[in-house]
Parts: sequence; C-alpha cells; structure tokens
Amino acid sequence: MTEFLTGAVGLILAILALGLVSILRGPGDADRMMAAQLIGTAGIAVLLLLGAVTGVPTAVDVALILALLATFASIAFVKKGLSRLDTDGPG
Amino acid sequence: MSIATLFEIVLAAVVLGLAIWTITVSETYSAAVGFVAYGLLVALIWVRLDAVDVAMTEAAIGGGLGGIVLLGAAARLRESEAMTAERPGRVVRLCAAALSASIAMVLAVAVLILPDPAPTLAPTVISNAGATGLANPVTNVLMAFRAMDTMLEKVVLMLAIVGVWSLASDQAWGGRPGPRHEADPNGVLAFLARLTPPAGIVIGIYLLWTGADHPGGAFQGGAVLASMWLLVIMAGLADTPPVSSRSLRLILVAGPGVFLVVGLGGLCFGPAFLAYPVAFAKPLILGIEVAMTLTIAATLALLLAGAPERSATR
Amino acid sequence: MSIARDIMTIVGVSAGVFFFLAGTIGLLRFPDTLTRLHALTKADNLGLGLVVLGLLPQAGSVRDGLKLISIWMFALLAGATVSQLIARTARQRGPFT
Amino acid sequence: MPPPAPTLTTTTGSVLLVLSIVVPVAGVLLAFALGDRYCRLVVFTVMPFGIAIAAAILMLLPLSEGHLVYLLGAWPPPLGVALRADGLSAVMLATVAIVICAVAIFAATDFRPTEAKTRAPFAFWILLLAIWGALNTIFVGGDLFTLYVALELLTFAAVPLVSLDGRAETLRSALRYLLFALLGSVLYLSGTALLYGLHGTLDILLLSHRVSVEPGALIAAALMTTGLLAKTALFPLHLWLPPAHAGAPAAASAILSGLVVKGSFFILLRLWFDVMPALPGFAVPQLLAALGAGAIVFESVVALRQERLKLLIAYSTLAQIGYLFLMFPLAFGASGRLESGQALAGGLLQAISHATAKAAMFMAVGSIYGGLGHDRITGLRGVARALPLSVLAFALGGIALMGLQPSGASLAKELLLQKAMSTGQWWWAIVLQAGGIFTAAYVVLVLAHALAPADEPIALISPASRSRDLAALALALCSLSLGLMPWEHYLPLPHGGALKLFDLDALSKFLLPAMGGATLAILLSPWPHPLACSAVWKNLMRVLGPFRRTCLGFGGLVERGDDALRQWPAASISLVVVTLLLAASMFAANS
Amino acid sequence: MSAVTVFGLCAAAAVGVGLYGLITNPQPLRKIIAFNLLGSGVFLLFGIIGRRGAAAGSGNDPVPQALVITGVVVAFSATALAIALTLRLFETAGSMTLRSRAPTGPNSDPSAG
Repeated sequence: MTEFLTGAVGLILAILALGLVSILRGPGDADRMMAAQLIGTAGIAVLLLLGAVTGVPTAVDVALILALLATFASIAFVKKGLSRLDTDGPG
Repeated sequence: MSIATLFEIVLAAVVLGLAIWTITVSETYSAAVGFVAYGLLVALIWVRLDAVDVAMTEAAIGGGLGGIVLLGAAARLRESEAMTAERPGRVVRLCAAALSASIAMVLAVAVLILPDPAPTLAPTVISNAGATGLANPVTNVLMAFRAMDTMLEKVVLMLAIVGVWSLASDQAWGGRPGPRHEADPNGVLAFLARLTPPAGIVIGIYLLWTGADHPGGAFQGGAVLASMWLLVIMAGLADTPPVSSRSLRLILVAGPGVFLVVGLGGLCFGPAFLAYPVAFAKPLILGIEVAMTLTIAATLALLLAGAPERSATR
Repeated sequence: MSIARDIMTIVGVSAGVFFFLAGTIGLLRFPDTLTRLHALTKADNLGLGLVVLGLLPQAGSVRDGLKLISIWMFALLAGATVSQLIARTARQRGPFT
Repeated sequence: MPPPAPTLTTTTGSVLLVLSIVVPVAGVLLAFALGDRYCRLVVFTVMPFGIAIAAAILMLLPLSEGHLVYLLGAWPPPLGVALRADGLSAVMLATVAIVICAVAIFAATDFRPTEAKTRAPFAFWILLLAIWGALNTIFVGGDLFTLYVALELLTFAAVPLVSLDGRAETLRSALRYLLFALLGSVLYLSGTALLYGLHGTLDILLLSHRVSVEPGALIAAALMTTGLLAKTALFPLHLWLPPAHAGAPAAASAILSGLVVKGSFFILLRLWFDVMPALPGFAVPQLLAALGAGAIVFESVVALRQERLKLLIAYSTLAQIGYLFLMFPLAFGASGRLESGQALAGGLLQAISHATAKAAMFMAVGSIYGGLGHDRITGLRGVARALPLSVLAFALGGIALMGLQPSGASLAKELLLQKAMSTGQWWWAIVLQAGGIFTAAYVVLVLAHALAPADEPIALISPASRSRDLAALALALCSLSLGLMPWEHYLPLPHGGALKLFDLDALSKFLLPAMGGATLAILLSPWPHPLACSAVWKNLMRVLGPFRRTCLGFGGLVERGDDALRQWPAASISLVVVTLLLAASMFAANS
Repeated sequence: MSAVTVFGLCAAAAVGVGLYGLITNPQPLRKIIAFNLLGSGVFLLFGIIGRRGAAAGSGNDPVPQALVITGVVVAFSATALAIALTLRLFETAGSMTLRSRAPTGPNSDPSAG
C-alpha cells in the first residue's frame, strides 16, 4: 500500500512539475496566475497522500493552510493583474 | 533505489528547477510568481523532513505572504523594468556562477560530513515537556526554552512596521496604508471575501489551539488570519486602519508586551525571567500565544499593506 | 475488510492521478488561456476529489475524514471563483495576451 | 573525549543583564503604544535607568570574579539560553549607554515631535531605543542564535535611520545597506546551522569546550566571519557604509558610525576569542589584518579626497574599522590560539575610543551643517569663530583619535604596538603607525580649513544650540580621558604596565603623527588649501609641486579603484571570495 | 541515498542559486527574491540537521525547527521592509538602480590648489 501511495505521490508531483512548466512559460499573466491554482489542487493532493504515506496525520493541517494561502495568492495575482489594467502609472 | 528516494529526487528537482527559473527568468513579475510556487512547494520538503511546524510556517509566511508581497511590488514596478540598469557582463556572471557553485559545494560537503550519530536536543526537549504541560515540542522550545529569541523576534517584527511606516511622506503620516481597493460589491471577489474569512478565521484559531499539542501555533495561525484580513481589504469590503489609531497600536504591541509582562512576572514571583510556574505554565503560554497571534496577524497584514499613503479621513 | 478499503484507495487515487494527468495534458496541448484554464480547474479539482475519496478509508477517525472532505470542498469553492476571476482578467487583456 | 561541560548557574546580581535588555525593549513597546507625541518623553525616562543598569553592572562585575551569568527561564544551556557578561561586555554596555544618552541630548531639539512633524521623531526615538536594546543583547547574549536575532534587530533599527529624511539618495543607500546586511546575516545563519549540526548546541561557553579542528567547523567559521565582516563593513565589503552614514541625519550618523558597526564586530570577537580560538591558525588573523590594512590605506586616501565633511568622516570610519582588525594577528599567541590578552584589550579600547570620538565628531559636523547649511570643506573658513564649540568638539574628538594622551586611542595604540614588538610582527607596527598618521591627516585637514580666518563673517542659517554642542563636547572629552579609566578590572591588561602620563616621549608620539598627517593632508587633498594665497604656501609648492601632483594622481587612482569595488557585483563577489579565502587558509593551517 | 542526502544537496544548491541571483541581478526586487531563495536554502540546512537529530519519538529535532520558524519570520520582515524601501525609492526617484553614482554630487577632478 505504501509503495502504491508513494508512487502516486511521485506521479502527481511529476504532473505538477509538467503543469508548472507549461503555466510559467506563459504567454500571458493570466496563464501564470494559474500556478497557485495548480499548486492549490495538485500540491494538496501530494500533501494528503504524503500524510497517509509517512503517517504524519498533521500533514492535513498543512494542506489546509496551503488551500487557504493558494486561494489568497490567486486572488492577489488577479487583483494585482487587474490593478495594473486600471491604472496606467505605477502605484 | 527505493520508490521513496525516487519521490524525494523528483521533489528536489522540481523545487530546484523552480528556483533556477525564478532567478533566470527575464520578467520580475514571472519571477515573483515562480517564487510563490517555490515557497508553497518547499513546504512539501518540510513535511517530508517531518518538520510539520516549519512546513506550515514556510507555506504561510515564507511562500504565501512573502511571495504575495513580492508579487504586489513586481506588479507596481513593472513599468520601471525597461529602464533598469544593465545586467552585469558575461565575465561577471561566469565569475559569480563559479563562486556561487563553489559555496554550494562547500556547504554540501559540510552537510554530508556531519558526524554520526548526530547530536540532538530532542530527548532533552521531550523529557522537559512536563514543565510546560504542552505536548508540541516546537512550541515548547519557542515559548519556554528559547522564549527570549521569540520575544526579540516579535520586536523585530514591530521594528519592521516602524521601518515601513517611517517611509511615509510627512503629509500621509498617521494615515491609512496602501491604496484604497475598490471592487464590485456583488462581484465574485466580494463573494469570495465574504465566504472565505469565516472558514479562515476558524482555521487560524484552530491552528493556534492545536499548536499546544500538535504542529501549529501562533505564527501559523497569525499568518492565516492576516491573509483573511487582507482578502477582505483587497475585496474593498474594509479599509486598512489609520496608523495613528490607538487601538491598532495596542494590538501591535500586545504580543511582545504580554510576553514581557509574563516574563517579568517570572522574575518577580518565580525563579527567573521568562520562567513559568509549572501549575500555570499552560494557561500562561496560551495567553501569550493568543496575544501574539493577534499581533502577528495585524503585523503581517500591515507589512503587506505598506507605508501610509492616504490621510485618515478619506 | 482491509482489502476492500485498500482497493477503494487504489481505485480512487489512481483515478485521481488520471485526472491530474488529463488536466496537465490539457494545459500543454490547448492553445489559449481560457481553454487551458478550463482544463486545469475542472480536471484538477476532480482529481483532488478522487484522491480525497481514495484516502477516506485510510483516515484514522471521523474527524480526519471530515477534515479531508472540507479541504476538498474549500478547494472546489476557491477553484470555481478564482478561475472565474482569472478568466475575466484574461478576457480583459484580449485573447492574445 | 571532550572535557566535561562547565557547570552553569545563575550568579547573584546577574538579573541586571536581563534588565539591560528588558528596559530598552519595554521603552520601545511603550513608545510605540503611546504614540507620536510621547516617544521622546519615553526615551528620556528610560535613559537614567539604562545608565544606572550599565553602571551597576560595571560595579558588580569585579565583585563577582569578572563573570555574570543569567539563565533565562532557569533553563540551563544547551536547552535554554544564557546571558553572560564579562569585562568586555561591561565596558561596551557602559560605552553604549553613554553614547546613546549624548546622542539623545543632541537630538532632543532636532527630533522634537510637533504638530506638523511627527513622523521622523516617532521613528527616530523608537529606533534609538531599539538600537540600545539590540546592542545590549549582543553584548550579554550567550547563544549564537540569540546573537543572530539581536543582529537582525540592530539592522532593522539602523536601516530606517538612514532614510529618515526620505530623499531618493538616502532611500537608495538604505536599501543597499539592508540588502548587503541581509546577505551577511544569511551567511552567519548558515554557519550557526553547521555548528548546531556538529555539536548540538549554540551556547558560546558549551561550544568553546566542544569545538575542535574539523572541516565542518572551519567552514562554519569562514561563513560566519564573512557574514559579520559584511555587517562591519570591512574593506572590501564596505559598499554600503559611506552613503548610508553620510546621508543620515547627524544624530543617526553618530549612532550608526559610532555604535552599530561595533555590534557585529563584538560578535566577531566572541566568535574568535571565545568560541573557536584554536581554529584560525596563523593565516586567518594575518588575512583579516591585511584587509584591515587595505581599509586603512584605501579608505584614508579616499577620505582625504572628499569634499563633503560627512563623507570624509564616513570614509575615515572605514579606515578605523580596518584599524580594529589589526589586533587579530597580534593576539595570535605562541600556543597557536588567539589569546585574550593585551591585543584584545587594545582592540576593544580602540573600538570604544572610536565609538565615543566618532559619535562626537559626527555630532559636531551635524551642528556645523545645521549652522552653515552645507558641509563642504572648502566653505568652512571662519566657522571656528562662528561655531566655536562645535569646532572644539570636532577637534577634541579628532585629537583623541589621533592618540594624544590620555585618550583611549593612545592607550590602545601603545598596547598594540608593544604586542607587535613582542611577537616580532614589525609589519603590523608599521601599519599601526600609518593608521595613526592617516587619522591625523584628515583631522588636520578639516581643522586647517575650519580655523582659517574668513574674509567676511559668515551668516549662520540657524543659531548654534548650546545643548547640542555640549553633548558633542562631553563625548569628545570622554574619549580623550578614556586612558585614565581603571581598565584592569575589565580588560586583560598587563599589570603594572600602566602608561606613564604626560612625559616628553608621549608628546613626541603625538606630534610626529600629527606632522606626518599634515604632510599627507597637503599631498593628498585636492581641494584648495586655506593658506593657498600665502607666501609660505607658494614657496612650499615650488618644492613639493611635482610630488604633490603625483600623489594626487595616485589618490585619484585609488578613488577610482574604490569606486569600482563599491559596485554591487564587485562587492558581493568579494564577499564570496573572502569566504572561500578564509576557509582555504584555515584548511591550509590545520591540515 | 537518504532523504537527508537528497535534500541536503538541494539545500546547498538553493543557496548557490540564490547567491548567484543576488550577485548578478541588477534590480532590487530580483535581489530580494534571490535573498529569499538563499534564506530558504539555509533554513532547509537547519531542517536537514534537525532531521539527522531525529530521536525520542520526534521525527525532527525541535530546536532547529524553532530556530527556522524564528528565522522565517525575520526573513519575512526583512523582505517586507526591503520592498517598502524599493517602492518608496521608485516613487521618489523614478529609477530603480542601486548603482551609486558618486554620492558626493560633483566629485570630478578638482583642480589642485
């Protein structure tokens, strides 16, 4: 069971990496903004599985924080992106 | 090679790849996004290293809030990128690369040749846990054994606030930090900003509470609360408080203040400064942590909001 | 009993991994931002849900199980709203940025 | 088999160490909570307590065999954190208390909170207290990580002081300062990580019993030393200091130049003399002192070429930081260890003299700047008549640094010279003398301009303030009389070797560098000399002219080299190179 | 290869990468990002060391963990302060370079008097 779960963790991680490559390459900001989304789902999946593998139940709490902060980061991404549209100059 | 090791190598490679991308990418905004991703993923390494307390801190403060403050600055400074100074020449870059690589090598060697069995304080920490009544060893170290560092670090946070505020223009002094956020009150953002904070506040308090016996604590809880507050501010549902507000000032000094008072109590009535009487250790520490969580939440949020920019009345 | 639970885990997690993979392939293959966003949020949230479903039998207590489910619910909610925000940004910029 | 760990208990009266940290920190919190209006009041309330605590520690220390220990939370190291004070800490605590108080009196009018202007006073007074608390923590901290936190506290308090007036130029220097200091602290932190990995403790006393010559410890030492050097602004890691110190308000410059750089220097002393005295071998002290010698030569020449007085003093601070590092090879004893003896005492005395004298000089220059509205050397004529007390304070501070007995600097120089002779390292004796001559050069240069009579009486922008001048003067006098203090209770001085005061020999020791300095000032300063119209000068120039032109050319070259070294990539690359050099020379010495 | 080895190398490499960025990137913001990478590498170093010291039912020595938590908070404050300085510098100066071109103002070769 542990091997299976570890394998799944590794796989999701690899998928996550692949997704990050595609997202970060761009072309626009909107694409990059998805990075936090991706981590908010795949990263949490990795954490949850990792918690099950290593028997660290509190990894779930980290996932909780990750979910919250990833959401927050996404909103910050969007907000900053929008604010740059609204105002021409800096600040 | 076991499958676990394979997983670790993949994780390390992803994190390192992100680090290199963050450094080398040409756009600062992209670098900031990359750093947020890096910070959130480093938390996975910390879980793997069985340091869940740090994983939470790194995800919340290091990657999360730290990344976001970088991102905000990158967005504001984007126009300036075109006129920035030239990159150093190829020789300098090569030289820097070689030297950085040698430092990395030296560090790697130093880590790999550390003695076996490794010295550790874990048994000492755990055998002394009875003195505080808390089961989370990290909280014990932070709040009891090395309480001085924690208290001073709270003062560092406060000084950072003083430093950031001191950058205000004289006219804006005493006013509200950051730009005023306007958002459609019926929009998606406002919806999210009404929906998320209740959950976030519960999680923040949960983290503080569970920190006594399980990973978590004032820092992690405070960071979550801070992000929720900022979310409400960004959605335009609330405004940042003016920095001259007395109650705000009191919240900002509450954490180190209570810490100091309890410490002095230990000096007057107990064996030493920052010593807790065994019978009251747990409530005292929790009391300090509650005050600290409030302070940390307010401090982190205000550090992100920046220097006062608008007069208090507007 | 434990075998049944393990099978459920294996099925759930495998399906989850499959959807993550699908989402990422979508990310790599789809031409523009909006379709990529669509691939990412839908497939990945489903993948996360399946992983959570698969892990539920392994959870030690009801409380842990509830925590898992609430994380997924939260991710769903956040994903739904945030992706809409991102899509709006992308549209404001015009299709080519 | 490691030697048994020393027993650790709290000594009586050591609660003073706690108070020395808690009182300023409580002041910071109080000032912040009470708000803009009351900050200054809080500082002046805290001040007497702070002085009393420092004085009490000074008095208590000899009674408790020279060591005070306090276990925080009653947890003994390695689990807990201990505060420790020895003679070094006690004298530094006292120095800081005195300088802070003088600066506070000096700044009382500049930073008076008024209706229109509350931002700068608010920040200044809080940061002043924070610097006090941070420095006290550095002096009594017994744990390398606590020292790290204190060091960060110091940096966070110092950086906003630089950019208090909000001009773009000062913001830029503050940012540079912050970034470079952060680089330094990360290096320091990585070293502590390695030390913890090796020995499972960061307590200084425990580490001193456990550290042995091993690769990990050598690497940690190299990393930590470089980090601290970056924060101390030792040549060539000095890019941040001149603009930061010259751009800050006068009171802030006095603190930054006099005290803040001494914080990281003190940790360096702890590291080398307490934690790992056996590690450096022969080469590292020589390397450190060579960098110091580089600082003396380079930065003194650059200092003499500055037109602005504040920059001149900032550059001379760099030279004097270099001077502090000359003690390392002199402390290297026959046993192959760094010995806490006469050389250490000399170095620390020099640091104290510099702290007091430099603060006084920056304050005096601040008064001159406030009076004239500028601080160009060429526009100083007649200022001695207009602002006699300010110029007097500057002169006394300068003379104290030049080493007129009984100043602390003269005692320090004497101690270091004796040690250089007794260990046969004559080359450092030469550098020591050169350092004295260069110091004399810039003091003489400034005084020559300031004392020159003006063609017409100069109009002051703002009247001279008696309290400000008196604060500077008191500090300068303090530096001048340091040689009379009973150091033998606190510093490892040879007994019976007290200096003879006021003999002919001492006078010549003062006059010779002064003459040399005057010559250097004429040769290296490119600015029109105040005597330029007189006949004597013309005759002199007829003889010296070609020679002076060569010297000026050389000075220009040095300045250009220094400018190149102060660019960010060059400075950060030098940082890495210094790290690797230190590590390599330690490996070579211990293999 | 154990977790300690893999992540130890990763930590050292992160330090190297961060250092390189800090040296070569001209923009202050990029320097700040690089500093954060460098810092996180050093924190990981602590994590490795704590992991090696796992004992008494604790998977990672709690003392280095506590040190890292303190360090993370300090690094965050530093980041926030540095960014506030950068933004303010941009507002006042309108330029983002850290190069100090002669802080003296006119410092060209004055004619010898």
